[in-house]
Amino acid sequence: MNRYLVRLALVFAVTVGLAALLPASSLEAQASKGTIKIATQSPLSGGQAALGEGIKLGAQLAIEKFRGGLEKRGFKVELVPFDDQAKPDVGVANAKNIIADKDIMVVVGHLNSGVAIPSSEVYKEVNLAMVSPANTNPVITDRGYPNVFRICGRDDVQGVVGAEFAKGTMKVKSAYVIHDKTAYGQGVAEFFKADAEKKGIKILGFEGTEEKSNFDPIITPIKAKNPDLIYFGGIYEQAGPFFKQAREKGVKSKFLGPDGLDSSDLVRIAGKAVVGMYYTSVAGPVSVYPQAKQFAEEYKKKFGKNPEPFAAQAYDSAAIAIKALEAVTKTGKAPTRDAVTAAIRDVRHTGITGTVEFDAKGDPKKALYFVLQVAGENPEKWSDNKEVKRLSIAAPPVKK
Amino acid sequence: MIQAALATGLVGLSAWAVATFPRSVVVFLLFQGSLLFVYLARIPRWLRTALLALALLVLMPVLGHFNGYYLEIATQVGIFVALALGLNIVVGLAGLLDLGYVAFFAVGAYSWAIFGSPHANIMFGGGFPLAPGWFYAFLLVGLLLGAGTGVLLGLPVLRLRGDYLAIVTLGFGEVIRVLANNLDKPVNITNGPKGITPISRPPVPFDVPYAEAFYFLVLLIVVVVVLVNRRLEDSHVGRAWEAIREDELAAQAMGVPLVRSKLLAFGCGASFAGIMGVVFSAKQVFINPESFTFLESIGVLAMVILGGMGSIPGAVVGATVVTVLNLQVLKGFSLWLNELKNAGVVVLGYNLADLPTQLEPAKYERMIFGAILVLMMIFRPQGILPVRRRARELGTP
Amino acid sequence: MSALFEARGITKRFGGLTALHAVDFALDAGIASIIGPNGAGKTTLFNVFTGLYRAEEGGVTFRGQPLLGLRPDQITALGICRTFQNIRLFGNMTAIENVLVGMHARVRLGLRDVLARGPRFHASEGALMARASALLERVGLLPQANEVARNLPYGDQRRLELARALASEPALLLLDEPTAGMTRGEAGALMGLLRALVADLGLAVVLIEHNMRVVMGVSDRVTVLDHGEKISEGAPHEVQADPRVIEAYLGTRHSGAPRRRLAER
Amino acid sequence: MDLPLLVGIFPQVFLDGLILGFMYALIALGYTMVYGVLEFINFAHSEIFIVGAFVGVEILLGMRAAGWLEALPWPLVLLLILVAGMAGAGLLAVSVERIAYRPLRGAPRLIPLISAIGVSFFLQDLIRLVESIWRNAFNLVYPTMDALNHRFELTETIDVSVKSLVVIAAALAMLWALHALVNRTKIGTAIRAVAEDQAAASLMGIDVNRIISLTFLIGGAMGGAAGVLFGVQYGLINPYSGFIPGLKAFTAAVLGGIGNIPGAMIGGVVLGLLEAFAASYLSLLTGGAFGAEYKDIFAFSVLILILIFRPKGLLGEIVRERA
Repeated sequence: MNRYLVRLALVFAVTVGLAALLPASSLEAQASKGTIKIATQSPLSGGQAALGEGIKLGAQLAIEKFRGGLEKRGFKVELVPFDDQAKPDVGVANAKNIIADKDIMVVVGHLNSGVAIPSSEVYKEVNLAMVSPANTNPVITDRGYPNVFRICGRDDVQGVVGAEFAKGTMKVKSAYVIHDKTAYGQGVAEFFKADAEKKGIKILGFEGTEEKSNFDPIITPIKAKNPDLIYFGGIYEQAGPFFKQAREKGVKSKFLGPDGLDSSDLVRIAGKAVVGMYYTSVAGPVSVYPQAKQFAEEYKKKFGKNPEPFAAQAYDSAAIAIKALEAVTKTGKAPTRDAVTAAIRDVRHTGITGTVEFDAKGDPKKALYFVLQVAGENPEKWSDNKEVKRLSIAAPPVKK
Repeated sequence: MIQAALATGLVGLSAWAVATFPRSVVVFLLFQGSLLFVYLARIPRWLRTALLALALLVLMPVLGHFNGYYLEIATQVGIFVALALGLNIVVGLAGLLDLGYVAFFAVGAYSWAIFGSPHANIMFGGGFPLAPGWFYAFLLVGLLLGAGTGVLLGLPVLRLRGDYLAIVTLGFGEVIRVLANNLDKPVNITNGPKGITPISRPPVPFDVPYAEAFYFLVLLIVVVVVLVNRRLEDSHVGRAWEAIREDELAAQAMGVPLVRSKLLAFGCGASFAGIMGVVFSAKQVFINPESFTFLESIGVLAMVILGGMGSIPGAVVGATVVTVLNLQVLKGFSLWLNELKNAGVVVLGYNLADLPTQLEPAKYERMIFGAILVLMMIFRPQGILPVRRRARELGTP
Repeated sequence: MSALFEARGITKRFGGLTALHAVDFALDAGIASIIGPNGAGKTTLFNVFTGLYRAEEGGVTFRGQPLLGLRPDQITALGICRTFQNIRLFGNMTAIENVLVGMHARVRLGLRDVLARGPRFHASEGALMARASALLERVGLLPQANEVARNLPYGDQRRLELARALASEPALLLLDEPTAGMTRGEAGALMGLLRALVADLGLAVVLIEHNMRVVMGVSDRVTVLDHGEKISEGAPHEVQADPRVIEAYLGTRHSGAPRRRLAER
Repeated sequence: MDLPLLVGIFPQVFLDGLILGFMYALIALGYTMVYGVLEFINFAHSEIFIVGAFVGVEILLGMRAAGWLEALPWPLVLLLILVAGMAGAGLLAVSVERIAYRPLRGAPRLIPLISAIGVSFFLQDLIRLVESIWRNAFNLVYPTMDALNHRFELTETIDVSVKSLVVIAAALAMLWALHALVNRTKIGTAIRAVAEDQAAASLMGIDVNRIISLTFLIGGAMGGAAGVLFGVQYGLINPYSGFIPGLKAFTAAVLGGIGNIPGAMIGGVVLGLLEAFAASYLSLLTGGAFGAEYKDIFAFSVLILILIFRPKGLLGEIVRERA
């Protein structure tokens, strides 16, 4: 025991020496005026990694594309990706780590509202801006924190858009609502249900499920009730197999869903089952926004795959962050977090998901919503999906 | 003598190093390592106590001031230490394999979340959230709720052994999580997947910042929990638990009441989780069912076994190692690689900046953690600090 | 006035097998032995006595109090304790801890005492330690008090089990083959110890034994079981002479047919 | 309440439950065989199962790229991927045992469990790493084979697809084969001997290590087959999608009486039916107050009830404590 301890102490002493010689900071501070870092927080491992990685890659693409201006002013611009594992406690620990790194000026994240809410409490301590590409939970902005922004729409609005379209354009009389038991999916589905009922659509069933593979037992009652429309509040990974299995079992209802379905993987998974179905989205269709098409192509070229649902929003989030940073560093001075947060509030940015301006709460001012139709079975041709309808709805005021 | 000097020196040196290089993960690890050294070194008891108290009560908050992240780590370590100690009673001492331990944590967390936020108004009309001062009362409520739930779970499973017990507790854990995820209708109790926010934070004396306040609160609870654990372990209660673990039937034949002892184990173990749940919910301000998955239970179990089953210092070290590994070492490592990548460092003629995104180190933290678990089990199956059977002072016959 | 310990008409069945059939047994003081071939139902009888099995028929009383339906720990608390045929020590605990567990039924402390660690706790714990040490000394294991039970040699384990059983302050001690696997010398020493205990503590003891030398040497009375039935009872020399006993042991009745093995390990 | 609807869908729900149940049964075999021999929960079995599914999908995708998928008759293709999936998963199971479990034999029971959890984490992200490099995607879709999707409509609400029949047939065939192997062959006798008493078996000249490897091979292969069938039936797989079915299958194994091969099968079917009925009917019966999301609660509650009355599972021996 004794010798073991002495050895342990020796190892310590040596590492202290080494660590003192090689602190992490030795790698930094090579650029003339310092480094500006943009962090992403999203799940990079575990079951939700695909979406989380989309956020990271979207931000990465934007940073690499737009950092030129800042670099000309002598700043080094870097991306620091964090893996929040979709777990609130990990997200908060990361957040503390982020605020301790004084070079980080903006956070792009999170995927899960459950992680974003407690983490943003931490960012608030130092007024560090968080631009969220994916958190649709109303609570995120309803708290009125000055440092929290999102560029995606809210659950309540998207559900309403879906119901509007189902009634006005699809003219359905009955609907069956399925959701994935996440804050996002259930939120959208509840708002869809409430608004659809208001508009006179009969809701034949409202069902949540965490199931990812086997939807047989859920489909059977749907088939028996034969609704005009099935609304799926959730993400394509779950909706794809569901739609596919439903069609295979002979369900003939039309399909509709929110922007979680906006991925070429939806057709890759479900094939012809989803051809002709509708989905609502905040991301502009490629036909309207040429930048969007360019983004999809660049993303594909760089990362070898089609963008995931929230990648475009992450791209815009990072682009907004850089725009704000450029505004702050005009004089050539190093940016501060307070200045960046204030600057984001004033940014007006036309990106691939439309023109974004923030209101006092941090919601996008007048979000544009699109309804799109899946054009064909080929995942490569996802960008051919056509806009069917366009709605412009502002975020509602805080409910008291 | 040498060791005493060494221990003092190490604590001082590493603390100085952390203050000098507040962003270096390696240095902070050294600080943690020095505490372990102090614990293990053969130094007078007063010196050990003094050094540990100095480090935890003074140095840690001061260092936390340099880098709030460290304080967060320390707080989370504390929370998991309490959980691991609770599970250690059930699994390590009484030998009852519980795979749904996080359920008790959830029960405690939701108790304060519901009443410490405006959410309870949905059920009771108005008057909520309770005044923040109630938080301290809810520590007791969480403790009792945890204990009660533990006993409740214990009752039906008394006859079950080994893996049958494991699967039922696993099921119980899932039931609690699924309930939390679904009890937003017909009556909205938990607000389902959307979670509950904002949860009130307790009032803090002397305007101590919240991060420090929570650190001290968690530290206080951990100290109490360790004390309770040690007293239970070193009494007829603890001996009865161990006897049940060794041979249930013989224990009963020697006069150990199985039902009472097992329920006591479940209750005690669960109460620690309940109390920490309350702290957790206040600290996070927001909770939803995602914090209480089966994987969390597995994580706590891994801490207990990694540290050394049935050993109190083992559970403490196990919880620290796993938490620090997950939140710090693996993260720090991937951040470091990321820095190398951004700096375009060339290794063996290969520019790291060209590293394809598929090989992003941040994605493989869990994989490395898995490998570490396997290696630890192979090369040190008894755990980091296994139980040392204490030689007892014999009474005079 | 009834006997210290009395069992009447004990019948125990496992599925279709009748392991015990209407067995009567009584003991007031001294040492009684139960013998019989493998599978005769001796251990099953012990299990019924100590509450591990519930008999279908019959009743057991101890100091006039009915035992059937009580849990094993309650029976131990009343003053009956046992050892096991295949030693069942708490292997990862030390010898003295094993003995301390044996005293569980005699501890009069609540959870509050344990957590508060007041003088009550220290007094109780001190007394327990003193008694445990005394018991270990009695069986000659004091030097090994802090050894882990699993590491003790076989004979020591048997003696430790005896000490553990004595720790619960029983009035009646049930020993299941205490000398199994011991040399003749060790067995003799153990029986000497047993007789001393009976004399000092006024213990009543029931032995299950195969070693006839031990049985005949130490017992005041012997009961013989075969196929779950009591076939003979009496003083050692009477039983030895009983033709039914001889028949059962030599197995003429079944001419070498294999015996049923039942609940016997 | 809509009684004709409730009655009308009954056969369909029963069939759905049966298919799911057989899937669970096949996976449960891997748990139960390993448990029977080593008394330890092979937590990594869910990843072994999903590796079978990945092997299957890789071969299918490869064949499709080469244009063979349409050229070959579907039963041959199916057989091919089944065998490949079984081989892949079986070999993985054997290597996992060799590396992560064998050094721990004789250690306290929870030690290999934690090791298995480590393996489980490791394998999940390893699969992801490999597939990310190889295909740049780790959500893989089983190519559809039209012949398999053909449905027979029995009534308006009830129908059976060819692939459902294939799943049931394959599961039954494999369960029968395993039963025969364990009970009627010399290898089976050896496996049972090792399960009973390792030391005695080795004294009888049985190479215990080889038999244990073999057990893992068979259990893994069954899991691999289940993986392939899972992919064919439900379409989408990713490295993490084995986890939940694995957990359920483990539940099924315990429900039936762990260590007991027919028990695993019955436990699987019971669990499958329970889940299917809960998911289909809960919402209909409670008017939407409780829905399909309660199916796991329902399944676990029944499990707890069954275990209270039969603490060793449906087919486990009734506990009789022996002193």
